[in-house]
Amino acid sequence: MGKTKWLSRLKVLLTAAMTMVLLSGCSDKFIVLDPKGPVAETQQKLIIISVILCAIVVIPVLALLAFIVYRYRDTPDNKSPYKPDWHDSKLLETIWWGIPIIIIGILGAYTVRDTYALAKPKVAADTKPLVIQVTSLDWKWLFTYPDQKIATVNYVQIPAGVPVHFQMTSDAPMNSFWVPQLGGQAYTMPGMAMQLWLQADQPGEYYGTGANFSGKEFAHMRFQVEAKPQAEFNEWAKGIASGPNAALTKEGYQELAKPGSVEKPVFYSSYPPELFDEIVDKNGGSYMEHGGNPHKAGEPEAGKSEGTTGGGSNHDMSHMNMGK
Amino acid sequence: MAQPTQGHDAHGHEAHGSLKQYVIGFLLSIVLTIIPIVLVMNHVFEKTATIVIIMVLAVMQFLIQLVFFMHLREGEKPRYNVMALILGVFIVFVIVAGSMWIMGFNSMVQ
Amino acid sequence: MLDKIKDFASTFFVTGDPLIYGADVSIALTMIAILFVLTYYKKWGWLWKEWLTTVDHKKIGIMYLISSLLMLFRGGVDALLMRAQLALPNVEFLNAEHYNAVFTTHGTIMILFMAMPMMFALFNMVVPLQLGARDVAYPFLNALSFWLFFMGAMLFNLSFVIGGSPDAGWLSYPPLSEMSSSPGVGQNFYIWGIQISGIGSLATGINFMVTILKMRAPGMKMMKMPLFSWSVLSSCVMIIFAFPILTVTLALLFLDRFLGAHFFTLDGGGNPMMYVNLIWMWGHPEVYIVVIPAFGIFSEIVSVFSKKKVFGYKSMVFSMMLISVLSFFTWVHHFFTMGAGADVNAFFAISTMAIGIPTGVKVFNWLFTMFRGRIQMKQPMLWTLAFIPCFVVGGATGVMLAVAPADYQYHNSYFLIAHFHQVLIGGVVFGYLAGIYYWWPKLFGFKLDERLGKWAFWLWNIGFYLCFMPQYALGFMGMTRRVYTYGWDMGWAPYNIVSTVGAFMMGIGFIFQVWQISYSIKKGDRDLTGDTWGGRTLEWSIPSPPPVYNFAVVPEVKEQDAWWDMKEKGLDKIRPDHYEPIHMPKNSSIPFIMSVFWFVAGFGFVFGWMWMAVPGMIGVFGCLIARSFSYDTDYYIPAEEVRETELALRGNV
Amino acid sequence: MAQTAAAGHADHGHDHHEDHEGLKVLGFWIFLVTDCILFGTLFATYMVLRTHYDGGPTGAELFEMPGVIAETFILLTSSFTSGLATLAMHQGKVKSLINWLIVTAVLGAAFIGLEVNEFINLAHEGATISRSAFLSAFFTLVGTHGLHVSIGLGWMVGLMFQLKRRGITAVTKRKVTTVSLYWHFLDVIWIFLLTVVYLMGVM
Ligand code: HEA
Ligand code: HEA
Ligand SMILES: [Cu+2]
Repeated sequence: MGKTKWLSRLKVLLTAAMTMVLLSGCSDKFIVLDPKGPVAETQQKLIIISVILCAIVVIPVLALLAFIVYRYRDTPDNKSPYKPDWHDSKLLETIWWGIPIIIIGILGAYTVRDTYALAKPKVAADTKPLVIQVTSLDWKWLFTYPDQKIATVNYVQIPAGVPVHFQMTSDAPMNSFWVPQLGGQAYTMPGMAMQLWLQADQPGEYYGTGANFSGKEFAHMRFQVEAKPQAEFNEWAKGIASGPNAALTKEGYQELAKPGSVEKPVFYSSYPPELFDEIVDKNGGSYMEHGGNPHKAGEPEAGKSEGTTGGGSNHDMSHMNMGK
Repeated sequence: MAQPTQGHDAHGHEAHGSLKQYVIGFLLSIVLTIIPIVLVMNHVFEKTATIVIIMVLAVMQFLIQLVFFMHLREGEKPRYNVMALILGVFIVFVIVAGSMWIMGFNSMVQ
Repeated sequence: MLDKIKDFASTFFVTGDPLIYGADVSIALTMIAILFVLTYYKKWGWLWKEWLTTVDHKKIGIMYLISSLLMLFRGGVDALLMRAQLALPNVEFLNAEHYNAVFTTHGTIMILFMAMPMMFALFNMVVPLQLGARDVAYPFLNALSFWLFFMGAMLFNLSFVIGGSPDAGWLSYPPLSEMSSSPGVGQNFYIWGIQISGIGSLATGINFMVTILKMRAPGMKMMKMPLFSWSVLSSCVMIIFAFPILTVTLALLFLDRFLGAHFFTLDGGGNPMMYVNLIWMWGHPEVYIVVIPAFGIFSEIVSVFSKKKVFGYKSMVFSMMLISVLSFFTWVHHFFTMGAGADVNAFFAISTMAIGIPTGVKVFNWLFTMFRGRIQMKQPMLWTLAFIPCFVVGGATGVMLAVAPADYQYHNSYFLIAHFHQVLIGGVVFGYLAGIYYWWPKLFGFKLDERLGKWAFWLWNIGFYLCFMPQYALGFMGMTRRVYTYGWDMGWAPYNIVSTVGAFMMGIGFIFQVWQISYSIKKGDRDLTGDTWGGRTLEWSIPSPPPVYNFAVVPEVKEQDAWWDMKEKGLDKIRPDHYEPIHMPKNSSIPFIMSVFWFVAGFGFVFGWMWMAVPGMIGVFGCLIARSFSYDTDYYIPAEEVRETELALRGNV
Repeated sequence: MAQTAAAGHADHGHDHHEDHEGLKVLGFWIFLVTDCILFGTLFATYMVLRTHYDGGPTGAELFEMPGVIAETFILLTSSFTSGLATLAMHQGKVKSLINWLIVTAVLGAAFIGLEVNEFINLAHEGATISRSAFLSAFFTLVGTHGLHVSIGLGWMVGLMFQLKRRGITAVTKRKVTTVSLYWHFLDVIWIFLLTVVYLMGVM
């Protein structure tokens, strides 16, 4: 009797929790749960899976707590059993070692699957991804487009429906590049060229921000991401290149790199093509494997065992890429 | 002050060691030092093999010192020092190997 | 000349903000007041003899407790300042620099100078008593540990008024914390404050480890040891393996700053990520170091206040030891997004989640300890009951963070902030508060007032959920941590204001606790039995507060709940027919003096003043030598004196 | 209850010291384990940064093996003589104990002398701690070991005075035991330094 009541209560609770999650997923303020690209979508699904799996144990635990505390409180007329020496049960212990193991097993499997899935870019063989280089500075974001030969600050435009390959570094304290609706963040680190693959499925404006504290004006390190249809994007890039915008020179870069924040987006009609590589190299990039193949980026390679004896011989270097 | 729980049976077999032990330990460690030096200076084997061999020899030498000089096997039971040491060496391994694994991706190969 | 002095003073003292001047004035006034009171009541000798030179673990515990409560206040004020600043968009209460300094000191103080010493307070107040020992293994070292912690904490706090606070986050990632981006002395304060107190923590780890392994009363096998002592052991295991890593990491950062080395710099081939890698090798075990003793406290309390033997003792022990070993295999989950590769992330994601398993086992065992028991809602139990849901939910969000690809979305967001406050406050703070309420009567001989305690309890709890639940939502809304302000555009405002209200409720809860303590000192229930709660372990078998030597006669242990067992067998009333002289360590001034030298040396290093640092270090070595050459370090309490003390305390012998 | 108390105090003084000194040796072992971790962390750092020359000199260019080999054998021998010192102690021979300690300390000082010399030569070649990440890691790792050895030297000297004054007692016995454990431990660390830093460096 009591058992079924218990279960039904649990069901109600579970559904309530689920609706809350789903509801919040629909609300547009909760941008992490409102994905606009394949990477963010995978991550959002994973978040929901993990919430459900955790809820499977957590909710019964909370219910059990409430039940036990109510039932066994110390009142004179409490008739429930009192067994002060009952302290051991093989069966019960097996159950509660077992259940978490199973849950963690399932969650772990999903995690590993998506970890590998997201390490590889989701690029169809025939599409050519757009490459954008990202440099975090004190306290602004510089974006350079090697193919379009233009540069922007605190603003990045991408073609919708096309995978974008961000190559990221920092010429200042580390930061982290985050566009929640397109996908999770990754660090920008001096001397390294990190890879991040994002894609916007639909045109739109997305919130982008620096996520890792980098000093005084860190709070102002936001940038706007705008996804436009390919044609419009091409148009825009051309317009920037041929428009009235100044060119970013090496001296101009030195000036830009000085600490300070930038209020409004800035556009440059061109930039020194080797700029990004120079920044990486200057800050220690020479210690990384050169010339990784971007299309293989993130593929786990064999040879991790060597990593433990040889100063990290050649495993996983493919993650890194010098942008060449 | 308070009575250490396992203090009382310790008197019989304290960690002493004998001259013979020390001499054997000394000779062994000299040999175990000379071998790697010779191997490396004369380029006897190729690189990876040499690294493996000299690391193994270093570990052996470590064990020799523990046994012959530091009398790890002697002393009262339970040997908490041995347990702590084993766990410690294990953690050292985790620190070194883990760092190399994690940082490996941004370290250049020689 | 005068100009020079002025120049110097304006860089030496922090200036330019009413907040700072206010702090200066209040610090100066407090100092003067303390000096005045001590002199007026002729208490200097008392202070020196009874406290500054003591090696008695109970007094050291009390000093730890007082300092950690002060630090909770300081860290809490920092928290409220932050919450005030974040309450609404575009508030200009704190500017960016101040805000950055405030969250840095908040995090550092709360973990290293609040949680750690409060934990050591409980170690000191309880472990020897629980084991049936007269003191810890190395009483002298114990005093030294305390004074090192204290001087380290003082050095760190000094940065608020002298030289400037560190402002690169509580773990000071380089290159932000390097000379190139933080040229001030703040980072040096950070390094030396933590370094000095860290040495103390390491020593405490060794000390309590040996105490637990070697000083148990006869008959107390390891598997009959109280669970709190087990939790201390497992915490100490982590301390001795984790703290050396911290020492090295900070030393390397200091070499970078001081000698121009290139471990973590932008240039010269340095690799900042290596710092991140190293600091988390310490940092992750650190959070378990502080939470495991809380688990031990809950285990004791749940059993006592359910009037029932603890459920699944063996798996409680096993799970704690498992957690302490596993905690060394999860550190990468703090930087999944640094690109170490899919293999690395997959491995560390799984190992992180795996910790949920033994932790879960503990939760179930607590639940089933209450099951078929009789639950008394006394203060310690209230906090324990509040802990369970809070920690379970916080732990579950931890498991969500451990899902590596999803962490790309949570990392550095308020979701993370909410996670760790939930485990730190729900687990650590609630745990230590429960422990303080529980053992307070043992140490001081009176109970803390229940009614004021209930107020504090509810304020803390409601405040907690109000403060941190909205932060999960803020995380999903893309709010990143460590931003000093934000705009109206993202819709964060309503959540933040609720959060701030919650924070202030916790602050009021804290005020109630201060009130509660001062009220109870005058009016609290005196406890004459020594066994306030109907305890189960040995500390309840002696009078409260315990005499210097703790146990007039060292008890013989037969069962896991030794005192409970004695009471059941009627052995508790039996008094020994005669007493023996008791061997005790003598007080020593060396720990205090040596720590002062450390302080001097640390201060010298902070400012790069070798004329100060070098003599400081010489003083430190001098103290070591003095200690090595002193052989007169102990004495005996005559049997007659023991008899008289017992007579006075127990009324019957 | 009463019975254990009696046992514990049967012969107060001696018994307690004995127990207590044993306790201190265990504590010292654990301290050595923490020191192991400390060196482990330095080794990890060295392993990660050992190729970060920043255009500066490499290990193969810098290391002078003859000096290093000499240091190695000196330290090995001193480890042996410190063992002989403890042996003499257990036979109750204060004189020979002190003498062996002197031999050990002299060897240790020679080691330090050679190391300081090496460092000075390196500095003259422009290879200082601030030259590159590799050199930072090198100097810190090797220097920390050297610092440990120097502290051990000071400790031994202090101990000799105490032995002269007090002879072999439970307390001095424990002190000799711990200092020689420390010394053997430093020898072990050096073996790994030799292997990982020098031998692998010149390969
Ligand atoms: C006392 C402190 C404490 C504790 C106990 C924990 C416990 C856990 N933490 Fe937390 N953590 C911190 C303090 C703590 N953490 C801090 C301070 C930070 C941030 C530091 C910073 O960046 O400044 C942090 C950050 C942090 C991160 C990094 C996130 C990021 O930076 O992006 C991660 C990721 O994996 C994580 C995971 C976990 C996990 C899995 C646990 C687990 O141990 C939790 C285990 C408990 C449970 C799971 C609940 C009970 C279990 C059951 C009822 C059984 C069944 C449950 C399941 C099967 C799900 N924590
Ligand atoms: C044990 C650790 C611990 C504890 C107990 C707390 C307690 C609290 N923390 Fe903290 N917190 C951390 C550890 C802890 N925190 C860490 C490690 C960080 C990361 C730092 C970093 O990013 O580097 C952090 C960061 C952090 C942030 C994020 C800042 C940011 O990223 O921008 C916030 C924001 O809300 C916050 C809030 C709070 C609040 C409201 C409390 C409350 O519980 C506080 C309760 C309040 C009191 C106890 C106050 C008592 C005082 C009074 C009553 C006096 C009132 C007088 C005046 C106002 C003058 N904390
Ligand atoms: Cu962690």
